Amino acid sequence: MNTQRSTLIFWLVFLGFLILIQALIGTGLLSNFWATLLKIGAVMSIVSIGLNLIYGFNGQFSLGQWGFYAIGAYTAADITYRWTQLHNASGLVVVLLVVLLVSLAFFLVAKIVSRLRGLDALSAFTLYLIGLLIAAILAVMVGKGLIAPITNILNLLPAEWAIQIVFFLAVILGGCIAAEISYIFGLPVLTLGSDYFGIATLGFTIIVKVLLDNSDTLLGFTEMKGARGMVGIPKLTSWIWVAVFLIAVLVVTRNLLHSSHGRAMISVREDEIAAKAMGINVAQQKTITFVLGSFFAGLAGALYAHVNGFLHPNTFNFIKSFDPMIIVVFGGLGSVSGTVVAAFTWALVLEGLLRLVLPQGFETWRFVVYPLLLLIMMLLRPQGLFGAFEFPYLRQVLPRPFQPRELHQPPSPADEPLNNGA
Amino acid sequence: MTTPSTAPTKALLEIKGLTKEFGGLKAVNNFDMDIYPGELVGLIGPNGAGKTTVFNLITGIYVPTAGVIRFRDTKLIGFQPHEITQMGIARTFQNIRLFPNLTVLDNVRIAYHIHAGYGMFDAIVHNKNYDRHEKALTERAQEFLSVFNMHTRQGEIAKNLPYGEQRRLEIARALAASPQLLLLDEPAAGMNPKEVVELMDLIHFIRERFNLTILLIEHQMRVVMGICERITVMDFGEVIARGTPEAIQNDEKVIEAYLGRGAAALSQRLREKRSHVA
Amino acid sequence: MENERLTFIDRMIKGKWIGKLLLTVIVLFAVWGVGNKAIHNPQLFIQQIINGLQLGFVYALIALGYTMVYGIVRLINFAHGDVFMVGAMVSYFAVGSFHLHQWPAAAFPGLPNFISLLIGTISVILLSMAICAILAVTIERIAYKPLRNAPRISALITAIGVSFFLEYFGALPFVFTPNFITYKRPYEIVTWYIKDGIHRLEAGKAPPQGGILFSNNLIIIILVTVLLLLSLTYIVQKTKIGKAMRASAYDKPTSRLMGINVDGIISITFALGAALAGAAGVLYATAYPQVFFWMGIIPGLKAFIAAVLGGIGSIPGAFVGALIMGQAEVLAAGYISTPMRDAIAFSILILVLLVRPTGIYGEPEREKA
Amino acid sequence: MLLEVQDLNVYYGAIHALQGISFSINQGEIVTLIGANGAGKSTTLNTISGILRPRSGKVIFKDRDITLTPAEEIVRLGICQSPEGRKIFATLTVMENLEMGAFTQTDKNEINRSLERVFRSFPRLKERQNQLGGTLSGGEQQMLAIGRALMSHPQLLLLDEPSMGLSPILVEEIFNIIQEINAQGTSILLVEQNAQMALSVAHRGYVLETGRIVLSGDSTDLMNNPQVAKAYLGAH
Repeated sequence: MNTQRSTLIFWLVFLGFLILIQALIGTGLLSNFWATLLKIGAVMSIVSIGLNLIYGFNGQFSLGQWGFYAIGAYTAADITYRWTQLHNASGLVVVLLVVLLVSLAFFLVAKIVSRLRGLDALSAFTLYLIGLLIAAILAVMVGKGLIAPITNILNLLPAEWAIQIVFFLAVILGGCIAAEISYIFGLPVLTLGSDYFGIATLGFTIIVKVLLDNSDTLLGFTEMKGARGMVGIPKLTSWIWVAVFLIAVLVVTRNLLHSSHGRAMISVREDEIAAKAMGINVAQQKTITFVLGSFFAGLAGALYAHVNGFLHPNTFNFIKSFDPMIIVVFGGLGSVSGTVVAAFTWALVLEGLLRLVLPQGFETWRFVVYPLLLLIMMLLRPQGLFGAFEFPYLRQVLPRPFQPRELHQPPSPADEPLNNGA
Repeated sequence: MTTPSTAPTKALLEIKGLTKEFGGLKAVNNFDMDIYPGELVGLIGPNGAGKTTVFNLITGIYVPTAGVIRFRDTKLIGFQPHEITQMGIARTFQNIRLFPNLTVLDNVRIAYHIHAGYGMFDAIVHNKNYDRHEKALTERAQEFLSVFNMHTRQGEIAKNLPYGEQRRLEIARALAASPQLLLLDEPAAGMNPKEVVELMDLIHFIRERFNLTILLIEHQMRVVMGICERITVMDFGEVIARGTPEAIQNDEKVIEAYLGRGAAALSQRLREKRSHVA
Repeated sequence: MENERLTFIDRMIKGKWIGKLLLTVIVLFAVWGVGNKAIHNPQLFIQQIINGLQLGFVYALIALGYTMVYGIVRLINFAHGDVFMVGAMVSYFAVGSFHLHQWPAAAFPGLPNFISLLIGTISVILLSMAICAILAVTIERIAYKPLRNAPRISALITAIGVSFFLEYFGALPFVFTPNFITYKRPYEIVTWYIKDGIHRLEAGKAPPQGGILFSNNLIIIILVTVLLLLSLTYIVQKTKIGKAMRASAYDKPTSRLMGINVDGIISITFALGAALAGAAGVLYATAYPQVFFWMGIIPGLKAFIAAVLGGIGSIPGAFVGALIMGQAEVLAAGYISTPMRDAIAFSILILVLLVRPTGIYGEPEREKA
Repeated sequence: MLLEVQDLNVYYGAIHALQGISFSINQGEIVTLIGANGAGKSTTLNTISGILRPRSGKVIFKDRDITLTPAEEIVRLGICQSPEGRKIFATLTVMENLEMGAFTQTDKNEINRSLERVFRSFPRLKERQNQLGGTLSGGEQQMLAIGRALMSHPQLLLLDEPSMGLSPILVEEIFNIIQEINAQGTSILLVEQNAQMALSVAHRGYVLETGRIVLSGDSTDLMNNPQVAKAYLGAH
């Protein structure tokens, strides 16, 4: 079948692309400006694929993606900041423990909740919240004792290695924290109807932004410096790293969508009531998708934090939270290929070309031109650039047609039209 | 043919005192019904009598205000719709509810999801376990489609199918969830007499082949009277009569509330009246 | 109704009391936090309520536009907040550059000062309303109407685009400039204080300790809002156009079959909503005298939350939601935490949605076909 | 001739829904279109009403080409449709629903006269005039739908599936009323699944199959046509 070949071609194209860009960066042919934009494009691809899963494939209109992106960014930045600036693994250890213990707590609460029939979402939420709080406090307490030994172990490694390991773990943990928060937030909120869900998630993004504005005072993370912006984050996000994460996200998404779980996810978008009638646990499907999408957002945020080495709460303003939504719609709802292309186009055109094309003194026109482009795009192609089109590897291949081994006796519709009677 | 209503077997589905209120309005009031294994039971009544609400209560879409529904000795109340489907009750909808943008094959494969046999992790890494089960699942779905003579249309998008085939696919999809009890909500709606005859054949066919018990809501008397063994008539959320088709056709209460004088006699009368006018 | 397999713990859980307990704790905590301080300083508390009222009434005017447009085309019109900004800007130019508010005094010199100012101010408000209405109809025709049969999200994205456009176009140096502009009111502010009766506060004097302040602004805002709200309710409930609006909101193809020009009705809805936002722009600018190109975003967002809180699509809902929002914001800022007030506003929204998933005046569970 | 439809072609995207349909309605007639689901009956009505635009062909009403006339203008000219599935404005009262039917009418007295006429035909609507449309029963909704269409005082009334979802006894009542309306001088184009009922009240009929007219004629002839009897009347 063609699947094998398209898989091969996909990987070859990807590797070629990866090496080509890396070579261009390495030789200095690609300026730092454009290299950064490519990284941003890849980061936006990851966030937007996450959102496409939630909105395009699962049908849940979420504006919360940017909040989870912010959570991932600040979590990972804090971990690497503490490692490079404070020279200890406190961030890593505590976050790791929080992730593990909270997962355990969620697992235990889920066990209890599954036994209690007729529990409403809000009560379940409360139980999870209690579990989360206990686990988090426990994690911080236990974590204190583990900071020194783990720091020592990591220091045994060569410094470049250690920092890359910390970075990798920080990115994954950024994703995990975002996923865990999305799980507990999604629990009550996912029961809301479509537009109300969108508004509640928009609220989430705003709440996160406000908390980040006050991260040094209210939350007590002085290194995040609240509304002044966090500086001193190591610039660890290389082109190779983003490309590897992007491809991992792509493959996971593709494999998931081509499975029974993916179909169940899509059936929820198509018709919730029919999906329930087919025995699909709609609430569970929504939660899984929401958590996975938010995990991707967290990953992307973590990568973004280490692109410029600087984070500011204004980056996570709710106005910007429409960006992934615009990318997803622009690329085509339910098209992973479209999302990736749209994300890179968005980064390169909006941040790159428009800056260069507009003459001196007209930089402020960038955001006058952008909405006009958006408007024209929507008027010309409301279904998005790609519609539901996918590149070969990402496309689902129809199985070989069925060859009846024996003849059944189905009630065959006798098609004899009335035409002859005219 | 068996006469299950007199057989001493235990009821497959047992409904007692079922009541559902919407903002003080009783859509279903003190509804009782027993369905025995292998039966084909009809539920009829004027629009808004609460028939579809009964379906929604059985399948867990609504939670009843009062009453008990027992399926194979399990109380269904408090269970989620998907859990009820997994217990063995499947349904179709009055206005066809396919997954419109998915292929015919995927529509059926989604019904097999509960028996997929592999987890999220297997799906994400596409391991051996995934390969094996996904292949088996697909083959089963394809074979199943062939039973309904639809295997040649596996790649077509469901919403592009002609109306009759959409109905057939919806019934096929419901059966793919391997139910013991099938609830059909106005399957003949919008069909012409020829299609209705085909549908009746199809219902007979699936009933034999899948060893089903069927509860049917229908407006077309020909279908109900033609294939049902027992009929329950509802009006204003309450049962006004139950019995064999013959008994129902002659029940004074039913004639008054629902059937009227009979279509043939009426049409004759209207014709006379028209010639009078003209 | 009870499940047979219920254990003792299950039965405890069945009451859904855990979730309610959480809500109760949160509400009690808030009431305690506010109430404690309110008892210690009741004057301040009443002052806050008055301030919240002023804010809430302005929000109500904006929220009505969101709710009406959503009701008829199911579109969250993100550009609505920027229409509000344009309304404020128009009145700024009308008052600052063209002295529109002085025309009655110039035309009829004999008129008493109060009357001529009243007519002048009303003219300014009417001008803003008219220009906003025209702007909104233009936007609707260009950006939303062509997408009426496209997926809903397309129109939403366009709305975001329009919002960006209005903001950044406004920020251009020859339009509204990217700066904060001090707003000149068409009338002088007169402040009264309540302490042993109502007294007028002399200009330049500090209010006495423990006095509760209110200004003619508050009265104007409440009067104008109530007047506009009543007219709107009359239009929607009693006139043929209003009934056609409700019919179109419910079912557009059938409305067309009845001979209703649905496109026209939609335009009228946009115009009405925008006119209210225009009036709100003037009132907001007189209350908080500073205008700038971003000013529509936050009030727009708050009004939008208010509309959702009240049950989007419902006119009384928008009004009630806005009053709640105004109070919540002022009380949160005054008693809980100023920087967190946006977060608190949204937390309230989310909590309300969890209890009433379609807002306060939203439709409860209806029978599905 | 009151209405003439000439060689109408309508597409939904790539789907050719009406493939060259021609038929006519004379003053005072009841004409019925029968056919299976998806044959194009509602599409025909919606094209006449101006909701759908044909790719080619003409609709001529009282010697005037109304093919491209907007829907609201067509109502003003004297064609009104009572749509499939009744489509009552559930959030408006019965009275307001009727007022919407008279949206194109400007003469207050004329509206009041129409209202009286509707209440005479459907006394039950008068009893419920202040109730919300959505709280009516199925039969009452159908009456309201027809009454609402009559409020515009049409010369041609288009009825889409008036018997849908009604109990046999109500179907009888509705068809009686349809005949009465016709007797008062309104021409009717009736689309029905229930071919037997439709042919029994109609003067003439057309049989639609997958977007084409395959048979036409006097309703008695159609009823006696063995093919029609087999496919649509359920004779064995």
